Amino acid sequence: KNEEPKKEGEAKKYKIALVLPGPINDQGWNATAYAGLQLVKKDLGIDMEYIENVQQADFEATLRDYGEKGYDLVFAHGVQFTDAVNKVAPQYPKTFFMVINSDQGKAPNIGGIGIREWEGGYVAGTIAGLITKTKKLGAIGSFPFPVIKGTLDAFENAAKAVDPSIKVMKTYVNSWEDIQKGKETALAMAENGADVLFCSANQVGLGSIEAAKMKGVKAIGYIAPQNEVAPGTVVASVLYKTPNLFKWVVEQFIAGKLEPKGYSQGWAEGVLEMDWTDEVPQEVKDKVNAVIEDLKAGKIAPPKP
Amino acid sequence: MQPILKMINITKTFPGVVANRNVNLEVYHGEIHALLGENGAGKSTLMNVLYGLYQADSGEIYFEGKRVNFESAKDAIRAGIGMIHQHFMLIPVHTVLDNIIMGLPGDRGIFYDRALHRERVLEIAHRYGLEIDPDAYVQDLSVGAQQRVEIVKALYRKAKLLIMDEPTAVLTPQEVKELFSTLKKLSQEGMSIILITHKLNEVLEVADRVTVLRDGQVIKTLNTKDADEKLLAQLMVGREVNFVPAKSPCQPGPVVLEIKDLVVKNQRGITALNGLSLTVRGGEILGIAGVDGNGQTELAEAIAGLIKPVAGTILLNGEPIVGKKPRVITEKGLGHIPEDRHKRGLVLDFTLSENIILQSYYCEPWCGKFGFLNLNSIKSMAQELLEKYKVKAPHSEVAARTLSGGNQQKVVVAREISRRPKLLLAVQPTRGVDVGAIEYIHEQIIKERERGAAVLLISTELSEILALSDRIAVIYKGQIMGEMTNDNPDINEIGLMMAGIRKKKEAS
Amino acid sequence: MEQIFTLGFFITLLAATIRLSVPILLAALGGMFSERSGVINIGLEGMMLIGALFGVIGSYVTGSPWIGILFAIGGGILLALIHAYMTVSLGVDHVVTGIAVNILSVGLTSFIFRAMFGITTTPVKVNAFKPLAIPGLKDLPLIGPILFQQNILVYLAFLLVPLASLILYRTSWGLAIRTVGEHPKAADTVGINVVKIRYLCVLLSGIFAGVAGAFLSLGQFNMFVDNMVSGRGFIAVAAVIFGKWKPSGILAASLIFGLADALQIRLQAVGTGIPYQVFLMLPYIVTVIAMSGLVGKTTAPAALGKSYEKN
Amino acid sequence: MKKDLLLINLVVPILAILAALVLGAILLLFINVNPLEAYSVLLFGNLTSLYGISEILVKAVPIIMTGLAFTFAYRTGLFNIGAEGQMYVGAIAAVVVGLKLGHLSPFLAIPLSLLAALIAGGIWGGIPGLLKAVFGSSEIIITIMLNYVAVYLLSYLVDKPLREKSGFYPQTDMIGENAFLPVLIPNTRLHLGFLIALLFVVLVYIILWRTKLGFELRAVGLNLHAAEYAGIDVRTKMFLALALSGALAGVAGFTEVGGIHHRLLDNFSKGVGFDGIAVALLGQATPFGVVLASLLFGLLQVGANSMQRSVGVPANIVYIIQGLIILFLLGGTILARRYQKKKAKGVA
Ligand SMILES: Nc1ncnc2c1ncn2[C@@H]1O[C@H](COP(=O)(O)OP(=O)(O)OP(=O)(O)O)[C@@H](O)[C@H]1O
Ligand SMILES: Nc1ncnc2c1ncn2[C@@H]1O[C@H](COP(=O)(O)OP(=O)(O)OP(=O)(O)O)[C@@H](O)[C@H]1O
Ligand SMILES: [Mg+2]
Ligand SMILES: [Mg+2]
Repeated sequence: KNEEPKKEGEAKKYKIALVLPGPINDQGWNATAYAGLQLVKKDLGIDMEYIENVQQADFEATLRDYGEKGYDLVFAHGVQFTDAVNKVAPQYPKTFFMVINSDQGKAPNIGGIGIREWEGGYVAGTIAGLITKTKKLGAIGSFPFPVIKGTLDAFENAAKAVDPSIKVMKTYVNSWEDIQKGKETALAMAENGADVLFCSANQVGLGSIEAAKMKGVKAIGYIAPQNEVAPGTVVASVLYKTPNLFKWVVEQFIAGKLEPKGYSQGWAEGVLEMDWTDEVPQEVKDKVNAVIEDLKAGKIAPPKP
Repeated sequence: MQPILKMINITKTFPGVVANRNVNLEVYHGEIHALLGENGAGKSTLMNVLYGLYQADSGEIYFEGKRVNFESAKDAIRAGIGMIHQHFMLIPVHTVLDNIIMGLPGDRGIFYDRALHRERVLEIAHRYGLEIDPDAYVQDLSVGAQQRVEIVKALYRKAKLLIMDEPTAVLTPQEVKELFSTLKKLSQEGMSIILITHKLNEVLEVADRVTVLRDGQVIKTLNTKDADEKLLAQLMVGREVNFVPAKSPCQPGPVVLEIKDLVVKNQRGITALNGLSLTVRGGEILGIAGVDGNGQTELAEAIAGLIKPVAGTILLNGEPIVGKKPRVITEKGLGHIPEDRHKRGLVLDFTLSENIILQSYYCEPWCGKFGFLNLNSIKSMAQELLEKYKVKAPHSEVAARTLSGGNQQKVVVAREISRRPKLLLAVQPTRGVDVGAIEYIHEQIIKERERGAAVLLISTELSEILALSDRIAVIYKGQIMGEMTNDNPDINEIGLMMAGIRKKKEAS
Repeated sequence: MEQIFTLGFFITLLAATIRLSVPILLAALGGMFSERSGVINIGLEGMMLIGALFGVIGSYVTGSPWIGILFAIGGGILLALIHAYMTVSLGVDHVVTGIAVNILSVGLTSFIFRAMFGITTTPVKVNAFKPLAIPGLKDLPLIGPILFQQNILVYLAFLLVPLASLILYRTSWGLAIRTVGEHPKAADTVGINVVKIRYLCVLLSGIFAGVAGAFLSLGQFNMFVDNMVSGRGFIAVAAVIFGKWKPSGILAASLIFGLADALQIRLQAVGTGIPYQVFLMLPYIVTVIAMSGLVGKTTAPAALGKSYEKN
Repeated sequence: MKKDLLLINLVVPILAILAALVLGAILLLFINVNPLEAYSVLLFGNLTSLYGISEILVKAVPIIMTGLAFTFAYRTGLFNIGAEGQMYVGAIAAVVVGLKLGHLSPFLAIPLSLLAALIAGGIWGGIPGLLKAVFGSSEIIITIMLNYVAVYLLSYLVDKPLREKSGFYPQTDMIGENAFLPVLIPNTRLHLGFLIALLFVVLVYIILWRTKLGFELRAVGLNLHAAEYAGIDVRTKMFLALALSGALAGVAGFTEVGGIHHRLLDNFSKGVGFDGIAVALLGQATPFGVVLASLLFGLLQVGANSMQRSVGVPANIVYIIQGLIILFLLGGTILARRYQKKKAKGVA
């Protein structure tokens, strides 16, 4: 069993750490986690520690170090930490390890929590399907990791649900940071007829938005609020409220309610949110909102792996 | 008359070596002043100091009456000093014109007016009879032509004082004559010339005065009309010199090396050997005379298997060796003192013992069954050899780089001779080593002959050929121009053959 | 599949080739000067990265991308000075120095960026270069709107090729550079200041690489992101050798890299069923093949990588 | 003379590291971090516990191997910039063997996967070697290019044919437990790979300085023309040197997957190939020097993580300090030599 909850007044004594696989200014995955850390500090008054840019070879050592120092809760920010956590956690029963994006937990002290990213991709695909004129869409991913692939597949499924004749070009760039490659890939898609672009690859996405701007086609922002990156080009952003997710976990933990199982959150839990611009007509918004309601109600199936 | 140059009390040291010690030198307008001295006497160093390439530790230099302090060659050039270095300072991949104008400021801003330069270069070349092609690439030129480029390069910079560091080492006697007449013409026009050489006869022939250096110090400055070869040699070396080593009469044995109609192309595809034939017998020394660049390098490399001939045969003890790998040829009994000890003969950063086993490292007892080196026996053998061949070195485990040129050469000679070769191929065996070492190396070569080995001696130093050979052949443009025995040979005829002029056919 | 190889496809392919080759071309031209003078510069990657950042900082502070370029040049010079001091003045191995410069630059850019802009989830945007249409040419049918509406740095990069040729082969500087790279001692004897020339050439490579970096951050984008150069500096090093240390060869090499990259992106986007990694490998495999069969042996400047100690 | 060696080998490195740290300290002060605190963690934090020390060694293992790889080629006068790629293909081969034969006895499974890594790395290094020998192509370019090819090859393999059975993450399944490199000290990650790396250090030393092959390789590296004159087949030796160099780098892949990850992942151990170049040159291209320099790198990299964790120093400062240490070490050595020369001259 977990530790008993401490008294309210002692809440600030919790030692919580965040282990990040990349730099905190990657404008994406790691940056949102860092924002979560700040939110926890602001709303809960808890100082979380973090370590960024941890290489695969150092996962185990890093987690072990926190266990050794008696941390209460350690966030491992990415499913790639699963192996390392499984190895380390049994030796440090007093520490609860939370793997982000994992859907599995293991008693007594491993939990997983993920955003159902495919739900984000699905909504983006719905929007794209509704506003495309050429019936061609472009979707760019970083690596064919399950989450990314699922997101791209959901994007395609959603667009086809709007209109089965829609074609989706999917491409992986093998990078989180090669912004020029993102741009060129998006340009190639636009030149090949795509008129709405979507990208799930951190900084690379900025490249695809730039390309959309150049080609006068539309883009859908993803994860961060990107409507302002290119007004008129980015018609809407699917926001990740990842910070909320961290806050939720920490709250659950303090309340002693955090269980060693897999949690997943999406539209229903308010971790995903829409950020519209005026570029999108109300009728489209209505249709998309209906899809979001379906997702919340669990009426739409995730893409097959 | 006021001297154009006065160097006063120049001292220049390198770590561990005093290259120049309180040297005084005066050169007058229109004078040809020879600088004479053994290897390592400090001649090049003194000139490099004058030319601004080295900074003297102490001393003063006055040029045209003014105290000067050249911080770089640029200053010296600007003041009117030109220098032609012992090793040519030309860029092989540049054209002649580029080699001449490099370092000059642009004509319009940073741009060169090449047409104008070309014209001026040709004009100077014609005026002094220095035939050059401005558009040729230096890598395609003969050594003599390269030297003409060097001279034009200096003249083009309006030099008033021209330094020439051993300019004749690479020329035919005829080319030397031409060069000297050019120099005389220049001096008559008021140019001052400092001429560095080891060759006493040249000093007497062309110079007005001569300064002799020994161990970094000036021994004497004298007028050439007051000097003769014997005196100069004595001043230079500090003792009487034995010009000709003693050797017993020749007793030739069976043919060891036979070369027939050998054709070799060099790296750039130019024919370097053009149907060359020769034979060498056991117990004799065949000397190949000739001006550098007439195929000597290619001949040696072809025998050693380092380049593959296009046609012809080479028989070593009756066995064909064309197309065989260097190792195979070495094992068949070739000992090879290569032309350039730094390029081929030594791995400068290897220890002396590693250099000594360079040709035999893979053999028993140096190398055991499983490819492991037997360091102890290598070391003791090396130590022994160094002592036997009087190599001046602290011990066998120092890098070859730390030895003087002469001692480096002794290491090469020791290695090749100690393998008791059937054919000793000695190419420029004493190039750039001092008199003591020369005497020693010559002795060793003669010893090999006496042991019964065949010796093929390739040298551009005619005096060396004359001193050692039993027979002399002259190489010119990749062919043997003629052959003669070495009893009272006609030096003039050899000189003509070196220049490509054939008088009589076949001697033997 | 068959409908993709249309005229339009080739024109857009060409345009993408140009954009992708520009940063490589710029950096490689700089690298060429450095190597022609005898100094190996494997630190181009780091110099580009710092150029990308400093360009953004310059534009951020002053609002002018042109001043951004000046900053980028300054950043490139900063790292180049380190490289020059180590290699030319001290004679340290050129390759390690270059690697150290790269490591240093990764840390330095990230540090400076965070210190200046903090940690954000959306990028800091600055004024960047706008496409510049060339009057007349831009109205050419088909190709006009695509080829002649690039930003000014693109035109500049291509103009630098003949300019570099001119400098290298027609001027006193160029002759001095080539002489120093072939035979520093000979250069010394004709009064060429070897140290000065090498410093200048290394600095020149810093300047070019800085501009190449700014081309990414200010020409292609209006922002800096960590590690945005993503290996293009190493490709530039390869382009110098591939291009046989000649401006025209480097132009060709850069275009080949650009083309291979543009092509793989397009083929991937079309969706062929071939694993996408195969396309990503394409530019590199092309180089290996070209280097072995077609280009074959290249002769580097004779004194490349060798330090020169005067006395 | 002894004193001079001491200056170059001990005093200079210490001063160089100090100088780099002082510059880094300025940056630390700038972001309100106490440099003394940060540095005590960076340099000594991990030396106080067995676990910390073992982590340093663990970190050093692949760097030692890539450092040896660079050294080996460098001694033959060649620049192998491709250790990164060779390491990846070595890892691929080791994992394939580990997957297929991981159920065999460890005495078979481990040597076989080591062998596979050696061969695969050898092939990857042999390609530039062959091209160099046949066409004279620049090994620098070819090895750089093959790094990228290896990265994408690895990415493809874990994406498609070797993807784990669940098909979830782009990684392979765990290799058989018998192919795991045994842990040397309980409760640490220090694995057999460390001893294997040390074995290769000795092996490389012996090959280079005690065997005929090493004699030949070094002769080629120091003077190609003299080597040719000595009857050494220069081209074959160049090929061999790059192939063996690649094989050594392949071992780095083997130790990483066998000792740490136990499976193949995209982009594992990024940058180790380049670390290898730096340690080789810092270690003056001697096997023993490589070990020392790798330990320094291991200490810095593990210390950097600790420093981040306990003092909150961002990772980028570590890069800066690492870059500065390399520059100061190399530059400092030369300045010290010059100083000695000047002194010697003063005496003469
Ligand atoms: N760069 C140097 N470093 C150290 N010692 C040097 C250097 N150059 C010359 N020396 C030494 O200084 C002394 C004088 O050399 P220098 O080259 O001036 O002789 P030289 O009279 O020109 O001989 P040679 O006839 O062989 O050309 C020699 O002992 C030589 O080894
Ligand atoms: N004692 C020394 N210490 C350091 N370097 C030296 C020393 N003696 C000679 N050298 C360097 O080694 C080189 C070879 O020396 P040396 O002149 O004896 O050989 P060499 O074959 O006659 O050369 P060259 O053909 O230039 O006359 C010279 O260029 C000189 O710079
Ligand atoms: Mg001399
Ligand atoms: Mg000499």
